[in-house]
Amino acid sequence: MKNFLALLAALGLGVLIILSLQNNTLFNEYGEDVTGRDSEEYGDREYGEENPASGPANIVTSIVADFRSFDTLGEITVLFVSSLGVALLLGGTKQKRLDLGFHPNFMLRIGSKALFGIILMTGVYVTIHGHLTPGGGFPGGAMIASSMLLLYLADDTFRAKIKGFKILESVAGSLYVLIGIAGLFFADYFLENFLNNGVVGDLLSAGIIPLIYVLIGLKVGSEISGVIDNFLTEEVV
Amino acid sequence: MSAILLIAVPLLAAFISILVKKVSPYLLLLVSLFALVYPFFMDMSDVIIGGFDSPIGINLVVNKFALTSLIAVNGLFFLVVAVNIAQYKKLSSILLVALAGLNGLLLTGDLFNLFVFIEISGIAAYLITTTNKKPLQTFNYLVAGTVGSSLYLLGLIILYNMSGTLNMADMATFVEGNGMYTLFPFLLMFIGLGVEAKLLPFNSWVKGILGHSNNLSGAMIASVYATAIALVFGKLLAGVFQIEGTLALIIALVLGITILAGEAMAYASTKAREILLYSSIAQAGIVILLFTVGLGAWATFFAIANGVSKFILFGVVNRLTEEVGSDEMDQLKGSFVNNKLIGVSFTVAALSILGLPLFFGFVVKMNSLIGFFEPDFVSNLPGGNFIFPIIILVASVIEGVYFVKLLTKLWYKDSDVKVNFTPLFKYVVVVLAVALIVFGLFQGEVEELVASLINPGGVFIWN
Amino acid sequence: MELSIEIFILATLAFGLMAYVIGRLHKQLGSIMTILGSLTIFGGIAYLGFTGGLTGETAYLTFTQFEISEFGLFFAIIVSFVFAMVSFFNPFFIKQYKYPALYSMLFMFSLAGAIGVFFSSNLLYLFFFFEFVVWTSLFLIPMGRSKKAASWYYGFSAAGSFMLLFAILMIYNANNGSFHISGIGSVTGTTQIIVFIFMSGAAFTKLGAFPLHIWLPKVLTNAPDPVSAVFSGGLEKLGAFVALLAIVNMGGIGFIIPSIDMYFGQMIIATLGALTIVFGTLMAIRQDDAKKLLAYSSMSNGGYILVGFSMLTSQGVAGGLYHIVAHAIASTAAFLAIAAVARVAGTTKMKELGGIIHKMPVTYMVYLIAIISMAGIPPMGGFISKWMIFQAVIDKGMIFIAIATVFGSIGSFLYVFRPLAALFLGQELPQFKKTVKEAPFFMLLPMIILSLLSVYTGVLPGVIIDFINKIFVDMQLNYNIVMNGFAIEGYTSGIEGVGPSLLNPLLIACVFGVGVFVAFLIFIVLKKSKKIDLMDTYTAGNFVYTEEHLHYSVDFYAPLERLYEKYIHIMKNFYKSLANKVREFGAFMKYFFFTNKPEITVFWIVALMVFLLWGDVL
Amino acid sequence: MLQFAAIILLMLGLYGLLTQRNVIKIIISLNILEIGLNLFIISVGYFEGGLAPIFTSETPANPNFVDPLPQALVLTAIVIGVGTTALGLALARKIYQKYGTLNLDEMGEN
Repeated sequence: MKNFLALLAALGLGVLIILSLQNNTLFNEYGEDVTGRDSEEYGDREYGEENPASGPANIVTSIVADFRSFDTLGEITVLFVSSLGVALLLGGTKQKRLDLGFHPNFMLRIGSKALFGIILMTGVYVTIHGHLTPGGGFPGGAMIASSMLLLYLADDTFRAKIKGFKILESVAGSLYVLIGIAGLFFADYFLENFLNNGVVGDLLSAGIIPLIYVLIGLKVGSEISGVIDNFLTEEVV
Repeated sequence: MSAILLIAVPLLAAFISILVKKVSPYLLLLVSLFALVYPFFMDMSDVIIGGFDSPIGINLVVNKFALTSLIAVNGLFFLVVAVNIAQYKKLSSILLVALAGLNGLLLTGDLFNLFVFIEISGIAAYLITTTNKKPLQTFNYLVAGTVGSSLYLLGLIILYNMSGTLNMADMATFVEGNGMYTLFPFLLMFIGLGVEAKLLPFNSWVKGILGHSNNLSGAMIASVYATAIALVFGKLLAGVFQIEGTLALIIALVLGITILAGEAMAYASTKAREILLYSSIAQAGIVILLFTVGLGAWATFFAIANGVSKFILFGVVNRLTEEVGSDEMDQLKGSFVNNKLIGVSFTVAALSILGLPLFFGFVVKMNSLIGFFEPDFVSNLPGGNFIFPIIILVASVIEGVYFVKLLTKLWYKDSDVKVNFTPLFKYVVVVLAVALIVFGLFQGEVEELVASLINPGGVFIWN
Repeated sequence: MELSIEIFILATLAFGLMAYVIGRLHKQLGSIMTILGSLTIFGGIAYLGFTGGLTGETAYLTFTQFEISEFGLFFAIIVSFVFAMVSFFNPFFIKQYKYPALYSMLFMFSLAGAIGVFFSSNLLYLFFFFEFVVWTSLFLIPMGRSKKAASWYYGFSAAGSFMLLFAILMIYNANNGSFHISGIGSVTGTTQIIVFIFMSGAAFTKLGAFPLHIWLPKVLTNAPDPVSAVFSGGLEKLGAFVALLAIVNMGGIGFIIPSIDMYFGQMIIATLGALTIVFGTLMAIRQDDAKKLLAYSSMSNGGYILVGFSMLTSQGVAGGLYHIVAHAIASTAAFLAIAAVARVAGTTKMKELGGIIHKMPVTYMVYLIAIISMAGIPPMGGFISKWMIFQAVIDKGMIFIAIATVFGSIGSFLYVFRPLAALFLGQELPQFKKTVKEAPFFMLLPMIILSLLSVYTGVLPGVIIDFINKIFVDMQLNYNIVMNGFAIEGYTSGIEGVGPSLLNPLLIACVFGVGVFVAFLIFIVLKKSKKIDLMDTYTAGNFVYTEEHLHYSVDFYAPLERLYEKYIHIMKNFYKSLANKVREFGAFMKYFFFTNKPEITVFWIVALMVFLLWGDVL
Repeated sequence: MLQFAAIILLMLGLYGLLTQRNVIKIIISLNILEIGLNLFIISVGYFEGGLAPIFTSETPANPNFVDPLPQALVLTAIVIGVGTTALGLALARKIYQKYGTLNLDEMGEN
């Protein structure tokens, strides 16, 4: 009964929202183009152009890591603080692996290690090419972390060196902020792209953006790996 | 000097602090002191980030309102941290992030950026409340908070679809002509923020969090966070939202019920912490109400006065609870007989909340009420001119009765409760109580300060 | 010599702080500071007030404005006098308090607040001082017997002062943003009605008038004994002050009721005043606690003030003002007398007391004079004021109000006699034979002064009547009371012209004095009674062993009480159930919103959005 | 249509939050809600016939890109969602340690 009422309420609300949005003349279901929106200006360059206002060929990247880079800084902070929180909640002084209840055979161990390398490399590739192709630091970092997850799942004795992750996380984050502050001092604004933008479409272009994306990739990778480690270990009682 | 450092420095410190655990508490103290002092040296301007002008990039708005809020929130934050950090060293990094998040909330001029900072400070808040050792309550808080911020984001995206901008100032100009169509997204955003700001139907998390709070989490959530969220709410209500028609009706309803029910619930409680938490629900309602009807400047000071008082109240009660082992009023009775200094400060804070003369609360409450009766004042809410003052006054009466009950119990009963307060805590509490009195005495100066915040129309100077 | 009133306020505050500092070092010295302080303040205000040397200029408290008005002066002198008299008791009671130094400080602070109220010409700061008095006196109360009285006091006081605030803000709104006190008279229309209702509400709460009286008996019973005297004689008069502002300025409100030629507003106030008299009297009759009894008598006397004011004629308003003086003096004296008894006997329950007169004859005399004045019997001050009020009511032809006032007077005979009989007279109880002795000189002094003043105001009303005339002029009222030698000759009111001759108190006093003398002679000459021991009796052939059943006060007015026993708690129950309703509402909301389930929030969000969109879409 | 599908997903999340009593299921509901939200955000930026907002050598002269801003926003929203989920799961583990169950009804008065 309660479930039914809840269903009714949720459905009713959904229908009402849809109706109200349809009635709303200002709300466009699909627009014609970006005219009239702020994002009009984001795509203001051409392929192969030299030294444009913002460098990346991938416009989304130019928003994430350049125009609205501040959001991204906040975003990695969210991830940072939640990984800290997970460590605070689950971590302890002495940790041991969670017993998964199976022992991997030789094939699984070796195979997963081989796969680990491939996934890691893909992650690194995606990260480095973030300003040219779909992808970037976040998916790249997640891929790096997933390669870690693979090792954790495939091998019941594996434990990564958490300390190393921590250093990586900290250094990457600090560098991000420092790059921002460097922008404040070397140029005029925080997080300003003070390097040469190069040619749209080149690997070595877009100034600090690839740099930031690599840092993000490292940070996201190490943070998610840390979270995974925390979930797959338990405190020694 | 650029306002951005208020966010960047705590973040940098947070990233570094996980490597140097030993010194991180000192780092935290240092940075929060920096954040307290820094606003005094800031210029009023729009701060551009990344070198892109405001609708394209993100900007920080530094106006008088932001400065006032920053000084108040960072000041409270510093005191809370200074008093408690010895006990909660593990949380240093998280508190640093929280500081960055709060400063970001108060400074940002971009609606989506605001969402990011809500999440940062929100997640930091969830983690601060895990020190209560009540994971289920924290989980409730997390669910409520996440749903709230999701609603905020949904509303924001619908607005973006209509207006094509995320910048607060641009949004405000867009909204001005299209009040009718923005009703629904505003409601979504209002509810989303309402969850954090403890407005009534959306605040079931409060009891679990503050009802079991400790020294750190109680003061942090009830004082620092409450002040910050209220001020952010005010920023949106005064600068972006257009309240009229059905939305105004609903908001009026929600606020009225929040205030009265909050006081009634506090009246019905017998536990000291519950009394305080329900009272802070009502106070939050009053602050948002003042912002909504258009008395922003005094609402700002209302929020600040309330934050200072709640710092003292929650700090003292939590310490007492820790020692006595229960926060039932009858168990705590007579606690102040042996702690007169703390008791006097507690009384000052309580009387200030009640709005009795000589204390800051009086100046604030009185001027807010006068605001309702200014001859040229027109409320944004239906019946705002006369009904809401009555609601506030009725609420004050109920509030007075239970606070007086609490105070007489704590002062006049005989008991042998002996609680040791750390000297630092004593100093801080006394200094804050003295500040409440000083601000209460020099109301002319306070009024000038407030007058500099408003223009004749009663809305903030936005730049 | 000229002095600004703010000097007095600041000096009072300074005395309070000094009393605190000294009180921390030595309890009694601190309380002696309160004597010095309040005497200085009273002396200064009275002297400068009569010589016209008070000014309202502000040099330090520049945020507010003061104006020296005759009625402010009137109240300030009375209240500071009451404080000065009561302060003599402080050194003897200071040891009983939990926080002696704080007591001395708050005692002075509430005096400062009261003076501020009377002289503020800025309504907002009038409220400021009003609230200041509330919270300073608030913390005096729980030093007495019960801690609960404080929250009752605060609840009602806050309700009262917030009503005042609302009225003030309405005035502010109507007068284009001016807080000047003259604005009270210039509001019109609906605003005027609202202002009138709320201001009267404030006056009623402070005065403890029906139906907002519940706090008064609780506080007066449970507060420390000197504080009860302060409340009854002094702070309660703040209510009278507000009543004066509200009723006399705006009493002519609403439509005119043709049959009695009075405004509706007047009618309501008069009726409620009469109810206050009746209710207070009925409640006083059945009390066993002497303080509680006096508390209800205080309440009923407040009713007289209201009835007097509501008449809006020369004698009515003058009677009300006179009653303020008379009652302040008498009730302070009565409370002090009871306090003196309580100090040595340790209780104020009549059941447990008796025969105190043998040890405390002077206190007995003081109490006797005080109750004679309160009951309105010549030759005391209460007689003159009650007489004037009574005549004013009769003049207006308000028969029911007149009956109520007469009933109140007769009721006073009944109840004030009871402590006299039960507490002072009768058999001397064995347990008090050794412990009880007459109060020390410094406690007797203020009591004797008060008694003498009671007689003085009852015999020679000239000074006060002159003062009242000055108030009429000052408030621009068209009233006048004409004095001819020692007699109150008549009055002029705008329409009525010179009325009939009123009364000659000196003559009455002389006649009364002769009567008393004759009675005394008879008593001396024909004295045939002898002293016997309490247990020297028997009933139904048996000796009596339980003293209690022989006590005067047990079921003193039992037959009378039985008549209305069932109805006495109506108002109290109303407020109790109101408080319970609030609590239930709170508990209900708590259950509804705070059951610790994560889905509650979501549910409300969904519900609210459906609610909004329902109206929006369909 | 896409937007309405997203809203249905959102409502599904709300329905889950209303009815589920298991901590993990509540987190899943929260995730569904967030996915619905993310979908909605993306849909706001979509134009019929719009191109992916990446400059390549084959991009025409005046390209009609879809709105890139919502895509950037959604990236942020997703990461934030991940953070919250991680925290929620960690809390769930804590809750399990404390109460020995994940069902809210079986936890007693808490």
